[in-house]
Amino acid sequence: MKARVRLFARLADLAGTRETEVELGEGLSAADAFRLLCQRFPELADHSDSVMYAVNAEYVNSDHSLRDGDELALIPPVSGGDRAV
Amino acid sequence: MKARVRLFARLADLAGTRETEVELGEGLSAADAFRLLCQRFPELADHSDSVMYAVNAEYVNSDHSLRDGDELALIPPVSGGDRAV
Amino acid sequence: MLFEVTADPLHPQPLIDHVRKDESGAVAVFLGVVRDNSRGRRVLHLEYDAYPEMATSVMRGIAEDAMERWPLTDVAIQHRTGRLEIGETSLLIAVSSPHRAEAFAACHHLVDRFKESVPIWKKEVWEGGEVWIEGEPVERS
Amino acid sequence: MLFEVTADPLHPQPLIDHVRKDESGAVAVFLGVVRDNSRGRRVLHLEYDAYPEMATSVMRGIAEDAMERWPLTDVAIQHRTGRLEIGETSLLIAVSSPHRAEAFAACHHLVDRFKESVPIWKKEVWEGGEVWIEGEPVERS
Repeated sequence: MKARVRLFARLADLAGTRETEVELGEGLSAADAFRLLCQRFPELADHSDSVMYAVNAEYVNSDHSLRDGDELALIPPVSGGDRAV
Repeated sequence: MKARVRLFARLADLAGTRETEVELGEGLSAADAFRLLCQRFPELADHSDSVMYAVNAEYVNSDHSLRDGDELALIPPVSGGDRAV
Repeated sequence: MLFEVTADPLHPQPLIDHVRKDESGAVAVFLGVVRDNSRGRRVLHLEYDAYPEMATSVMRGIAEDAMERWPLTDVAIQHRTGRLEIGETSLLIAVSSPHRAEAFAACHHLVDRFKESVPIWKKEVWEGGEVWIEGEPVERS
Repeated sequence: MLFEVTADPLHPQPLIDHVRKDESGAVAVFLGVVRDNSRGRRVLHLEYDAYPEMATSVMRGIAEDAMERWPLTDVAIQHRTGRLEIGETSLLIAVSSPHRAEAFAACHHLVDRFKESVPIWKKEVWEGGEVWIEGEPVERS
């Protein structure tokens, strides 16, 4: 059982990749998957408070359970357009 | 002493002309000129309550005195763009 | 700033290019377009009459007021005259500013001010009739 | 409705043509354009990253909400990705409606919602440095 993981913007730069995978244990949540990724990419750990999760392109809570074949996206705070403008 | 008079939209249709002249007497106001024009173009008289006046392309009060060579415009209520939109 | 009354079709891109400056972060644009209905009647086309010299000077006045009221980078306004078909643009207003809130506020305000003060008149033509549309009389200044 | 994330330059005219219907009387358009300065620094250019599949689906969600809230005729949203120079358009939103008040209100609302929820990220590049700009974390749904 695996989930595909996509990383964007600062998180992709810190991990040095835009895409990876995690092995899914029983009832593994989005936040659990992030903690596993932090072992592989320690620079991500600083962002655990601000990261949001999407599964199959929809925002989910951090306790959302992952299923085989899911696409988990790690979403840093968004800034399209330009928040300041 | 004369003032050029410009008419627009409904008022131009009613008078059958977009431009005419009035002879200026001593201290003749914009409203006085309109009353003179109503003798020549009686259909204008119904619009004496809604007409506005501009002299030399600037809105003026109805008691504004006309001077030789002025351009008086009779301005029906405006509807550019589309007020309802 | 740019203010124009013209019988030619209106295009937003040149007006946007005109108002956008390097310090602009936002451009708000309004297009008034000819609807196929009005007051429950099917409209065939419109005709606009204008007092062009005065119209551009009133446009400049309301734009200068807006530039004083909000921190804008630029304003441009165009209105078309003559016969307009359904879907054609009668009024085009573009406002640029560093931030979006003032671009929206100023653009909306300019449309409102335009419709109550700029000497331009609309005639609606429908099957078997036509009428000059008159707004509320403006307060005399 | 039209929602797009693209690396190509954005042009308002096709988007306006897309949203305008014969019953539309007003089209409000917003352009977010690249400014030459940010937080007191001179910006050289920007780079936008996006999660395109999710971005278009979030755009559709906020547009459908707006269509329920206001009597609009149509909505279209585009955002550009990749490297953008000063003056280029990053965000384009066009809203059509029978009357102007709802076109302005919905367009402004959509820009606000866009900036807090659509998964797109901006990197500012200046002389000697660059940084990913991060908005406020969004409330988790």
